[in-house]
Amino acid sequence: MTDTLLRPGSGMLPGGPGEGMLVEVRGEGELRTQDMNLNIGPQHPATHGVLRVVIDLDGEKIVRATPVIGYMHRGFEKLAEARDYRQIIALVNRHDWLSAFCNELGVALAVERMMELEVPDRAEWIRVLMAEWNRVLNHLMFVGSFGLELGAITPVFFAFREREDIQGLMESATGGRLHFTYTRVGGLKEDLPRGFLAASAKMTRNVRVRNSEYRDLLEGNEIFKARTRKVGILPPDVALDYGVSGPTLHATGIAEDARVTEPYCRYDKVNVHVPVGATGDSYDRFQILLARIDASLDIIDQVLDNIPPGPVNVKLPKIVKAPEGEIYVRTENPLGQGGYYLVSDGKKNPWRLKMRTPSFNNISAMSYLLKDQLLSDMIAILGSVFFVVGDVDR
Amino acid sequence: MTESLLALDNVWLALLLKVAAIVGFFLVAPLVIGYIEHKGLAHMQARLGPMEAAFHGIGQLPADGIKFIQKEDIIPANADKWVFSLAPGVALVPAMVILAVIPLGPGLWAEDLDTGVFFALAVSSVSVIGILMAAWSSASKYSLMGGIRAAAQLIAYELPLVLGAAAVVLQAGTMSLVGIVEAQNDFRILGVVPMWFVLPQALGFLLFFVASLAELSRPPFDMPIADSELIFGHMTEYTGLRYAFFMLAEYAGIVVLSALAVVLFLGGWYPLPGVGLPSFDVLFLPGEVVAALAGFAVTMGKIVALAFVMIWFRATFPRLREDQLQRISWLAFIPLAILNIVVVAVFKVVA
Amino acid sequence: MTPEDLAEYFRDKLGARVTDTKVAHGQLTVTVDPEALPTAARLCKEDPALRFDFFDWMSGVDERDAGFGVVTHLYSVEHRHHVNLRAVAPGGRDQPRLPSITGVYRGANWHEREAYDMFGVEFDGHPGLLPRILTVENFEGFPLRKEFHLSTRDAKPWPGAKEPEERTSAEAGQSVTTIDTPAPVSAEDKAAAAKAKAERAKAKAAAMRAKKAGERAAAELQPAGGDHGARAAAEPQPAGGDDQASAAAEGAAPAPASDTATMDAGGEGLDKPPAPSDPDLAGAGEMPEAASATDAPLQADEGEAEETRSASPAAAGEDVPAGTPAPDEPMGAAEIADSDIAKDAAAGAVQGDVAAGATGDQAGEDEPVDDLAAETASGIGAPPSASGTPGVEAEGRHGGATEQSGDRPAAETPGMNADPQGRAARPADQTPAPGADDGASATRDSGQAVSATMPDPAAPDTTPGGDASDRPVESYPSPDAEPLRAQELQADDADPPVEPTTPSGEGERS
Amino acid sequence: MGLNDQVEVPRPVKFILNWGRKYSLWVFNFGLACCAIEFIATSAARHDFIRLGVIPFAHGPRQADLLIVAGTLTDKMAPAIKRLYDQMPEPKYVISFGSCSNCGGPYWDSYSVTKGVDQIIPVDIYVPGCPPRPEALLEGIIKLQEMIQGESLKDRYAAQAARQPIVVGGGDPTRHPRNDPM
Amino acid sequence: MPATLPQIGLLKGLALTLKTMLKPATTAQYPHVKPALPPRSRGVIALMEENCTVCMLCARECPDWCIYIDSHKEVVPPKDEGARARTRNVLDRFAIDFALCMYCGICIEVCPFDALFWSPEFEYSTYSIRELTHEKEQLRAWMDTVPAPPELEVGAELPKEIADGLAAARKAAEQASAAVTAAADAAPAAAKEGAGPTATAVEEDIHVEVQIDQAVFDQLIAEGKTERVARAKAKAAYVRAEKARIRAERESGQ
Repeated sequence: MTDTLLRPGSGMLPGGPGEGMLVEVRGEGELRTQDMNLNIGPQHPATHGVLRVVIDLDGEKIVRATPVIGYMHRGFEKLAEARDYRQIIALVNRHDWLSAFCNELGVALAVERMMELEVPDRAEWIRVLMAEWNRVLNHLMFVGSFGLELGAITPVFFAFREREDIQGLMESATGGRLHFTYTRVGGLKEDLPRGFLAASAKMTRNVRVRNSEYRDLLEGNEIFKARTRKVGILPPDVALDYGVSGPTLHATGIAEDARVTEPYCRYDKVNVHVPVGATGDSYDRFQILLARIDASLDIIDQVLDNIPPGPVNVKLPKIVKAPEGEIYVRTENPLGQGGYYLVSDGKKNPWRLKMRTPSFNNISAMSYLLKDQLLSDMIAILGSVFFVVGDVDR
Repeated sequence: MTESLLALDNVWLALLLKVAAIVGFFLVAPLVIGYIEHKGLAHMQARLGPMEAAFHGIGQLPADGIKFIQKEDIIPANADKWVFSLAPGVALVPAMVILAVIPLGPGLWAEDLDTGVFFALAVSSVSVIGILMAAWSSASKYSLMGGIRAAAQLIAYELPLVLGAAAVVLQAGTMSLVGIVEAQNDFRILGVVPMWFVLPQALGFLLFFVASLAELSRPPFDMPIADSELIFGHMTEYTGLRYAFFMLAEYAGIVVLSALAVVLFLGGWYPLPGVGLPSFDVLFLPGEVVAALAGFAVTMGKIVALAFVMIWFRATFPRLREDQLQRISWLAFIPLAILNIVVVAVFKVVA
Repeated sequence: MTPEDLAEYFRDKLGARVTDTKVAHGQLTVTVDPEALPTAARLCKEDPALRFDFFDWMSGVDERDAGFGVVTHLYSVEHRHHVNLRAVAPGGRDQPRLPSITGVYRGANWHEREAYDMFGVEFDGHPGLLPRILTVENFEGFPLRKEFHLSTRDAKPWPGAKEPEERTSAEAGQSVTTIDTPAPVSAEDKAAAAKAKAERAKAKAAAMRAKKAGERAAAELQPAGGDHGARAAAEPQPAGGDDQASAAAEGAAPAPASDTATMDAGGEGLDKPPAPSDPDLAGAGEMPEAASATDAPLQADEGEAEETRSASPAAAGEDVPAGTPAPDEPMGAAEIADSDIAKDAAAGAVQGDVAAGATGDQAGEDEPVDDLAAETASGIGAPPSASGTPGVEAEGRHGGATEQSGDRPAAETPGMNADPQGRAARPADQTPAPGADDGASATRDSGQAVSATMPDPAAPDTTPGGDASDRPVESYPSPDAEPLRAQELQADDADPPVEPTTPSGEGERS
Repeated sequence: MGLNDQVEVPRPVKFILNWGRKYSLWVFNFGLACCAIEFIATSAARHDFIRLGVIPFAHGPRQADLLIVAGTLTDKMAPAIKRLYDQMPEPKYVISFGSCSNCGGPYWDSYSVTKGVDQIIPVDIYVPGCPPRPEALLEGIIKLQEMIQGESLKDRYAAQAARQPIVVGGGDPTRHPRNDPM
Repeated sequence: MPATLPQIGLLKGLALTLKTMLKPATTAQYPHVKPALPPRSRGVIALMEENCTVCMLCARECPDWCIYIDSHKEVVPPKDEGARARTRNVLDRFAIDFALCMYCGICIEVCPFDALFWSPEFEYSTYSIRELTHEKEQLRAWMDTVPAPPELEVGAELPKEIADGLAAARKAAEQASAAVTAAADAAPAAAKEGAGPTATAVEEDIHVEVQIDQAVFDQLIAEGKTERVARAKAKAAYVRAEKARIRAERESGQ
């Protein structure tokens, strides 16, 4: 196979489209088919933001797919080196914009463990509550966007109807709808407003009912099953090799979840159910998504029963300085395993803060997943590996 | 056979009146369907749809029209200019031409051809050429791929459409659409129960309806157009008035194919199987005109009902992959359509 | 296995190749020497006792003068234990090289490309480090290295450094005893420092201009097409010499930040935490007794401040207000700017030579065209990256994208046309509001200039919108994508040339 | 090129034309970052900007006339937005939604973020916030619609004529034998 | 049959969309119906100018450097003749560039004098970016849209000010009852107690004239500290020494 650059006029149709394209001429017989080099993105029509995939097509089959990232790279790690810890917390939740609270939580945990700070009990429980609500918000968004990818436009409206209610609840406590900036090193910014716990209890019931609606609309739908069954199968060993985590890893059958293996905050006092798939195809990933919403709602109900009274943050010196040394903290973000590798030299801002984001590894596995798939299957696969581009590019 | 109301003695005046009626209906009906689509889709998604344009969004589609007139008219430089400019016309005209044949009420039709069904289906396949012209001339990879997919799909679903109509012609014994409506009126199942063709040929109706969905590239068969990897299929490069023509062609297609389905299967202008239209004088209107208006209202009601089902499908179903699409058509619909013809033929002979 | 016996296990398996093991916060960090990294990785993956099958992440760490270290984190799903494999790349700070472990873990591919992109650590045996994974294709410099500088932070004078001005009695309209600071000496050395800085700025400007003139001769003329580059340059009314002050501030500010000497010496200066609540700026004074600040805010005694409830700063030890951009200057850059000496020094340097190549300026501009500041800024301090790092654009210049020397001739930024009436909102005059504090405008202005002229990366035919398919598509990603030639950037015919005709399409444009 | 850029259109015709453009703003979803989620929330059930005539189904820039830049515009993405803006047919409006697209917002000092989308394309409305509420976007759209209603067509066409056609690629005729420039 | 025949899944989906269509829509028509925003909603930052003592903490803590403050010093004539004239910081300009602001609320949190508040106001989009830099007049105008903070959840610890206030009131009550039994001198102490804001009540009330402790100043300059910091430390040392001396006298005096 040689890469030949088609001279003008020698293309499939003289002067028409396809002329002058670099193609790999294959097939010796008289039916010489030419691969087409196609570009999806960087403005991806689906809701994923700015991922660009360069595909070589042989007719409708993808010969080679290379995701090109960096279109949302904002240089967080460099900015973190010029900011103190409270400002980092304010900035870090803008990267995986669908799981803002879990990002903040990671940074706060890293600094607290380095300073060996003892966070009040009530703050830990409220952190678990907010993290789980954030997980439900994240998964609802992906239920909607996966349907939209495949052409069903209604689930995204139902998903956003629930998201609006939950965001109203979170806004009453933190003031923000998407970026909460509610965690602080040593606890939380302030306590919950009155009536928050009661509203949470009512909200979990209402979301659980609506969750069954999505099962009717999408999960049970034969066309949806036809589009997603046996599409984009990811074997477990390849998933581990690429460092894939979150629903995509659980679909392959491995129940690796930081809340269970290394519980942080009060996850050890709550039983966490990690749903696991069988074949690792797109349909499993979607089913796991719905199951994780139910699991999170169960956790919220358990937390609501035993939030202790007490203070919500620790009195800290004016400038928070992490002591010398380095630490790596793992948290289970909604999209996968998020982590913070903090190297501090004792000053108020970190020497190096590496943000391990789940989407970066999940998307690096994409070239393996998309090989030899149909073009329209690529959309189903891209939609089923749940990722946020800000998380990929940092 | 009743004579068309518009058949006046002066040929030119009649011609002018017919053309005016067809173009008038052709421009207004798609706007009504478009508005229903906006509002229906909105309420199915728990929202309100256009509200601010003018009293509950009535003015939304006229506003779109006015805006499209003012849009800059871009022709891509590498495009083949003439083919690019003519494509919307070729896609739009067939829908208008079919209206000439479709009876919308007793006496309300332009031309009662003997080979009505044959003419309608033949003309409806011309729109494929329009789509191919648009796809090829836009000089963009995406429109090319979209166009080829659309062509494959339209050809695949032409057959179930024709075979479904063939069963009706077999049953009614005539190809003239007016004749078919009349036949449905005096059709009795087993000689006693008055019924339209929709019940005995339910399978045929279903195939015809789903095939017309695919013909218009409406969800769940909208793979060639609204696909997240094909941007907008063959219409990607079109802007301004040309794009408005394509949109009009789509909604007009809905009106025309629903009207065809109504005439073939749902008893045209008859309100209920076996029940005629009121033909007494009202105020200053003679009997036939009142009957014609009532018939028109009934037909429009049925057309809107069918269009609503199409919108309902759009709100609920995801897209089929095009290989599944083709498999359904060739391996499922065409055999079923042939089976339907056989059954109808047997009944025709026996009953 | 606990971290301790994991360390033991590594020591006896790898022997001398393990230089040291450290356990902190319950996590093991094994430092191996660079050549042994692939073998260590293979050991971790295949050894049944370890079974590190989950490749978590790999990233670089700036190890000051030891060069750059690379930390790889591995996790075993089965045994649930972690390890940090650390290796310091030989080759110091200019040629760090490490063997690649993509052979062992496929996930390492992208992480190594990111380490290269951020730190410049080359990995031998990696399938394709280029094109750069995160930053723009022809981004110069490696962002996470400590000497790479966030130049917006220098361009914009830090609003926190502002001091309440000492007004003379006439201005304040009240009996104000001009409080002369006890140490009169500081005024002189402040002026001296400012003068030195202005000299340095002038010298650098001269050098830069020579280089730019050479470059401009090489690059062919900007295309004739496209309307006049500069946006209508409505000048802001200089609010009380603010512009001049900020121009000087910028003129003054980048100079100190630029010469790396001060960079390393003033260690504190490196990290520019903007938010030290620094002792002597707080106006709290002793809270308990005096209702209001007993004396000028400058003389806050933090001794008393310790136990006060409010925020008066605790850290007495805080020495230089690290936030102010100029690391060793006692006063914030803004203050230098306020002092008259620096102002005319900087202005002088700027006014002297109106850069010949300043294009697109309307004649009638009253302000001196300080194109030079743009050149000096882009020349010094931040590497002249074609990226978004905003070369310092002297305040008050036309905000829109002008031709940047040496860069791809700016694709004409639409909106040049002062759309007089209907869409006055078009940012015809983007320059800051009159009197808008120099800070705000400087960011937007300084932020604006360079980033507008985007190098068009290797012809990505961004869909949708239908890229004309007949455009020569470079095979992408090609490992040896050499930096883009100027004309290739210009002949960006990926987008089908557009022939707009009048809206209702009556008649082609002749 | 006709008189429409010299003579002011008579008042009733101008009103109808403006009214048409005002209530039919086909929006091209240029969602980049977190603000894109608030943009989708605005198009979703609770806020539903289709009520105002803003239709989110415009698939490509060719059919769009309102470009809402929602999120952080990085330098790698800037040429893409410039091309998409050029591809939009002429009566087009731009809303800059959120601090990142206003002027860089939280990433004001980043080395890879364009400090404000108004350096690349002209912006009509700036909606502050990080991310702004969906109602803030609705208020921005209403402000834009007021502006459109009061717009004078003569100036619009004059401005359009003044700007030379954006012939990207230098319009070199040899590139394409069949394409004979007029 | 190769393709999936329409089974129950498709029909259930249709039933659901029809059901939703018949139910009332959940849309809140914004321009006519204003949203009900919770009190903590972060819309815009309002400034209570009277509280601001230009301590510049907010401008320094802001990650985006988007708060611009100009101020000057004024001398306040002494109230009663014996006392000293005080100089006071007067705010000339307090502008927040809302195009740059990231709405993180650090400035509000860090303000020691509670001069900055969150207001849920969100309707201030503009035609040009320069209008997004709002001056202190507008920020002051937004003050009246600031709602009262919500009550805290049951079991939450009360905020410090309220807790101290309650504790102070309780202590004042005890002392008042003690005063009834003991001599009259207890009363003035209680009164001062109540008046003192929340600072930990300092028993003795020492007023010290602040000067520079020259010895410490020179020593610090030698160490290479900048002159301003050295001045500040020297004054602190002087005040500490002065207070210790006065306290020593008081003990020895009583």
